[in-house]
Amino acid sequence: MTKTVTDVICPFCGTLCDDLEVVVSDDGKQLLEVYNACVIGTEKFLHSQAKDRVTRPRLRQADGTWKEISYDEAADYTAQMLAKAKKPLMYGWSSTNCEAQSVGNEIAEISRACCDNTAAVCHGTTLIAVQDIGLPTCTLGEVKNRADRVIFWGCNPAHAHPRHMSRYSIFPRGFFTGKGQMSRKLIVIDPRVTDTAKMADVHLQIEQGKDYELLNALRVALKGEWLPDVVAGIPKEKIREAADMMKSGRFGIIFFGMGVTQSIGKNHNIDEAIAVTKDLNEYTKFSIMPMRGHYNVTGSGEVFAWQFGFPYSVDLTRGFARYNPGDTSSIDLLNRGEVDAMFTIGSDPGAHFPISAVKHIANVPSVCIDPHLTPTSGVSKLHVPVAFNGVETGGNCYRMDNVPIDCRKVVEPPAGMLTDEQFLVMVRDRLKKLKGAA
Amino acid sequence: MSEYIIKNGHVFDPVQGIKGDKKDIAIKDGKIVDKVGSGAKVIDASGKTVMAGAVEIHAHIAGPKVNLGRIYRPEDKLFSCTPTKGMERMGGGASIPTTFKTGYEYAKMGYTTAMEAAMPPMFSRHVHEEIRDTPIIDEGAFPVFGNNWFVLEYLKNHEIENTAAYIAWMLRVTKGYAVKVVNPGGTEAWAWGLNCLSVNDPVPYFDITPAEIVKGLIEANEYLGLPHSMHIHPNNLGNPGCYQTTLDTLALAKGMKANNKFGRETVMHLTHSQFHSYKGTNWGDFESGAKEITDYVNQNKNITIDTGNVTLDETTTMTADGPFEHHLTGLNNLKWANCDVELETAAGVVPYIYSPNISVCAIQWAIGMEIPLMMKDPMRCYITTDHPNAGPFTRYPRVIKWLMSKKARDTQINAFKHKDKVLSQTSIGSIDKELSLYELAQMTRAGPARTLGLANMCGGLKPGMDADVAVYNFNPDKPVANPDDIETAFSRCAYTFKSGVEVVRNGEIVNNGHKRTLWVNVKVNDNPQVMRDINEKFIKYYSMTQNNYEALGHHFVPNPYALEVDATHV
Amino acid sequence: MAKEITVNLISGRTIQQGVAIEGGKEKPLYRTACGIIEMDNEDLKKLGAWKSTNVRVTSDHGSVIVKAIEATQGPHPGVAFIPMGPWANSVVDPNTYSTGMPTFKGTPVKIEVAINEPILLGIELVQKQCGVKVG
Amino acid sequence: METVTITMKNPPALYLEADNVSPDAFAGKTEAQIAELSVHEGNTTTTLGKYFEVSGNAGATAADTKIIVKGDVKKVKYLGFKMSAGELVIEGSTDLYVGAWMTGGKLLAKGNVEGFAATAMKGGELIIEGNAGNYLGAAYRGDWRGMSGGKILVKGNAGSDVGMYMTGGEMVINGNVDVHLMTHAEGGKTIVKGNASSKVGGQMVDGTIYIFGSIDTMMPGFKPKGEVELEVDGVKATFAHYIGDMGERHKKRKGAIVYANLYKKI
Repeated sequence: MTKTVTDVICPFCGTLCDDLEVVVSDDGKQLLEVYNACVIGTEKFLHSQAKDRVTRPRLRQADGTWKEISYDEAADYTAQMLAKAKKPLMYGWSSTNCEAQSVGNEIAEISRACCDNTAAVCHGTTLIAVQDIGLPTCTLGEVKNRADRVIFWGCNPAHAHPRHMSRYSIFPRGFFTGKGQMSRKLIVIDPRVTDTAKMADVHLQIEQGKDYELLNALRVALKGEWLPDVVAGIPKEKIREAADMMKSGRFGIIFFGMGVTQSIGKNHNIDEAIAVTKDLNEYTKFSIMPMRGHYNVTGSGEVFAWQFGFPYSVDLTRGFARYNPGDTSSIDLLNRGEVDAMFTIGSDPGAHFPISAVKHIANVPSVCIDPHLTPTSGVSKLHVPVAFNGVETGGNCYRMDNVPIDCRKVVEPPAGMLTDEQFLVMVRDRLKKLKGAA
Repeated sequence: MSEYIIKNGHVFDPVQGIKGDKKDIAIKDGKIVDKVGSGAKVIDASGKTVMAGAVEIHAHIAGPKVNLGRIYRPEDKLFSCTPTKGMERMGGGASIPTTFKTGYEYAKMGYTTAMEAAMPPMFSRHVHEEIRDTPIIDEGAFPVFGNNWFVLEYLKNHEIENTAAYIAWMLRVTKGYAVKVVNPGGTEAWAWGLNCLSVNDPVPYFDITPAEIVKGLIEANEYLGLPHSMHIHPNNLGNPGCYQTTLDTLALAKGMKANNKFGRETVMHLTHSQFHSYKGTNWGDFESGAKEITDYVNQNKNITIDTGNVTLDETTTMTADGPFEHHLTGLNNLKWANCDVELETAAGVVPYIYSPNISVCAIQWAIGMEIPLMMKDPMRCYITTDHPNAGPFTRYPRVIKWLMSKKARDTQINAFKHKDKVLSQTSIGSIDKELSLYELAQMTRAGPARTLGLANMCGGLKPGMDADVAVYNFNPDKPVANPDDIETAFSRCAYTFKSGVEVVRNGEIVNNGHKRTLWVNVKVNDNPQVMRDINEKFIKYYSMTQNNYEALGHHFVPNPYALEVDATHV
Repeated sequence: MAKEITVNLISGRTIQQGVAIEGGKEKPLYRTACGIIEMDNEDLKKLGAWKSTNVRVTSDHGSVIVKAIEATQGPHPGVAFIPMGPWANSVVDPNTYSTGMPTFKGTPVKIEVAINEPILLGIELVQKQCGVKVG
Repeated sequence: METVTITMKNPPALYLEADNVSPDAFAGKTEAQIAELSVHEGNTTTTLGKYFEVSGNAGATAADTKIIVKGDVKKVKYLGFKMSAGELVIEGSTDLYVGAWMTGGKLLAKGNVEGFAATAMKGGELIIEGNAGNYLGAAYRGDWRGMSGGKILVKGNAGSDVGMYMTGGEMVINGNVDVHLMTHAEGGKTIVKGNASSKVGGQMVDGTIYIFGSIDTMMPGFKPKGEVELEVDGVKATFAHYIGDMGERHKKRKGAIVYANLYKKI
């Protein structure tokens, strides 16, 4: 006998699909089938069942081998590392739930650490831009129900957010968009002819690194002012055509991704894209939304913000919260050699930071909490495997449009394995004793 | 639980009609009692003022737009973050404090209950996560209904019973407290970049007017018998001449009677009335409409209001009135955030500097002063700053100073760059009234508690009520040498008790209390049509499933307190 | 025929990368998905490389061996693409311009044919560059 | 004027935050009292004297106090933080936030300085003889009030985001600047004697930029307005004149729209 769990939330990307169905064995110990998920989400659920999973903490020995240790020993090691460090960096948080993030923030507060999430290498520059100029946005259902102009700028949902287009942005038939895809004009801006661009009504194959200029040209075109003949490799006629197409819609949305956040211009690219959106609201209704990557990077930003006041790159070393990317941001902290201990959870900086930053991680005391084997666990002194959040434990998460959705537990973790939150509580309680905190 | 006796304080309690008499207040098992044993801990309140814990009826302190404000305003925290200290977690934020700071600041000023004034239903889980992390104070949150598609569709056909059943469902799944209405119809229009500026403007597509929405929601509210009345932010906020729209809105309550078991006598609460009391046709001839608004409210006893006092600070405006925030960013060119929420509502956020050197800001300040001073019944007018819209709630002590001291008001008026304009466009110069401590207790305790349907629980010091008590270092027997002493006294309590727990001593947090989430659990008769409608909307138009919508469980509401309403008899 | 060519490197997600990171970064599938460089046909011709040739990619910031394949989302002459992961991050520009964000997209790189050089597994690649002693 | 010399003796293992090294914090203090001022290395708080040798007493006020910083201070942040008067001389290169939030006085950095120097500067004079980092004279994150007064001279190059949200004051950079110059500025003046990278003057509302060298890529929002003869910082030359950012909002003055001006030497 099997049972089917419905309304399951997919813990992969910021699309946070919540309509999955998962078939599990009657005893709830085995996960058998996954329905409705994309190929990546399916893999995430199924991989939890891998027979070769590491299920106990392991400490790197002098000869380079791993030694299995207990969770108690691992929590002792972690607490002591944090207690000793003058400037520990607690990084990650985007692939765990808000409950764990909250305990993590207590730990960071007690140890007076720097804490940061994966926005650092994803949409951190978006957050800087939002701080500079604001953000006219909406929930994804608004896009589904109303949008007749959809722009993907420097993002490729066909690969990175596979169900985004069918659930929200291109294909769905909503309240005022009964003809689905036929109700919408699609514009894609990307230096490559991406699989998303192939579906577009208009594809502007922009010269890489010139997003700021092209966005500026769009603003100029909206105002009907003078333009140079070619901007960012795009003739001015095409720019004016795109501007008119945007203006003529009743409800438009710009989705953007790492094509703009990580290219030169960075926060300013988004700043200008938001300015375009703001300008368009003089003519019609327009919104803009970052295509957030990790399924709960948004949640981490929310929890940081209501507890410390800032969404990422928070420095608590002076005993109170400070924030200034460039100074308090992970990559800068590592590249500048500012930190003396590294705590990683729910992310893989080893794979996703430039190698210069990873080298610094390898040089300091380090703990990696992750269900997987990763490049980060590969360079850390202690690896603590934990249950898969969203599969083997539930917990609240925030979708890319900031909508909170409580994840579901669908299957039991392997016997004796702890969740992120459980392990963090052990660390917190030990740290409190070490630091004599209230 | 400990027993306490607060001795020899000057007690101000409108619930019992006590006007500054020296009286002992006894606390046992979390409640005010007649007597305690000899072992009770004695709190010496001689020479001090004792009141019930204050009740905040309208503030934006938890949820998505508040946090968006925190996220996008790092400069609001520059050089103002505070370290971990004893019981206190780190804090920060001037106009949008972190959740921990929010709880501590309220408690330190003697507030023990607060209402989050606008909860987007789809984000209720977020609102509750923040409420959970706001220590000490009891909190409830008002889901917004005035632009909700179900409400628009039901009320277009005047289906009160269906609207009521839907409200009951929504309060349950969002763990909500009351029916909030913001710019009725206008925010739905804003989804297309439009607005409804009068009560008769049609809502695009839905073929209904703001007036029909407001009347229908009052009827549904009273059909259910909810603890709080319908709580409204009317159309046309903040524009010169808007007082007429406000009067039109207030007139919609004409003839409506309260129906509930909570002791509430009113059917409409007009919030941040200062923003809705503007005469004139533009910012040049802008003038006060406080007299027109308060005259109407004074005469119509089924209406309550709160003030929305401008505190003359740099702050952050945030409201579910999406089109207003878009209008505002066009005026001050500061950063604009907006979020439209599918089928339900929207919200906008814009920083704002209320400069004493700008005549409009100074006139707004004066209107905020006029309203409470012109209201004849302090039980129907409550002090708010519409935090953080007109100023941060941490400025309540300063607002109290201005209201209690004409001298303090005159000092402020004289400091305005455009003093003459303030005096010509408002009547503040001719108002001599100074609020008494008893009136203050009415406006901040007994009054809001009654209107929220909490009269039996808080806002007073009658035996049997929750032991929420504030003791201020303010001696009513002594003349006030300097009005600033008022501000100092109300900034930091000598003691605050929340549900019988001593949470503040000498202005410092000594206990994080047992914070509760207040919500309203309404039983209604089965309504298959509404349930089917809800089901259908989730399948077709929402971007999440119905089964993931409810705020459920310990993580969101660890310590719930439900006010039970039985509406099955109707 | 050039011995080496210079292109503008960008990195980013692919669906294969997504599947591989969930399938296990210690597995060869991760290398298959991300230890590659997608090049425009024109650029492959300029370099004189066949599809599926191992190449060395070098920037001011490092060097890495990956397999050159034909662009799946082209044409994009002058632009090359390595899926996000340790291979790309061995060469990307770490300059954040004080924004916290490295320049993951838009690093000038030199590409040379390196038929006989092995492409390392993901974890192995990072450990080796960091000098981590592995037992 | 009294002079206090502090010399780095025990450089920090990590980085040191020395926001107390300013004429304002030193004013009225003796040598011994100055050595007792707090400094921070990560989450530890100790005294200035643990790292620096202090010699000399401060003047009674900030205006009467001159500080000379010697030794290796490459890993020291916040020198001259919030200074309002007096003088500060840094003999070598130093790290972030030099003269940040300064309102007056004179700050001379003889070496290079890293990012966020003169953040939200309101007044005074900052001279950097070496190179300046990113965000020179810019606003703090989220704030729309960058450098509003005072003077900055950089003898070397400056980084990216120079003068972001600048509203007043004047900057001269003898060398080159990296991307994003005077983004979002609403006033003030910047003179670049060398070359500018791309994205110059983006989203600029008001203010003036002079570039003596080249500009990698002009912003499309800057519209050519012909040529003008100008004398800039003592140099007479012909400049190409552009107004912009045409995509951005602009104020009106006496009924006419006011644009930002960009002059590029021909």
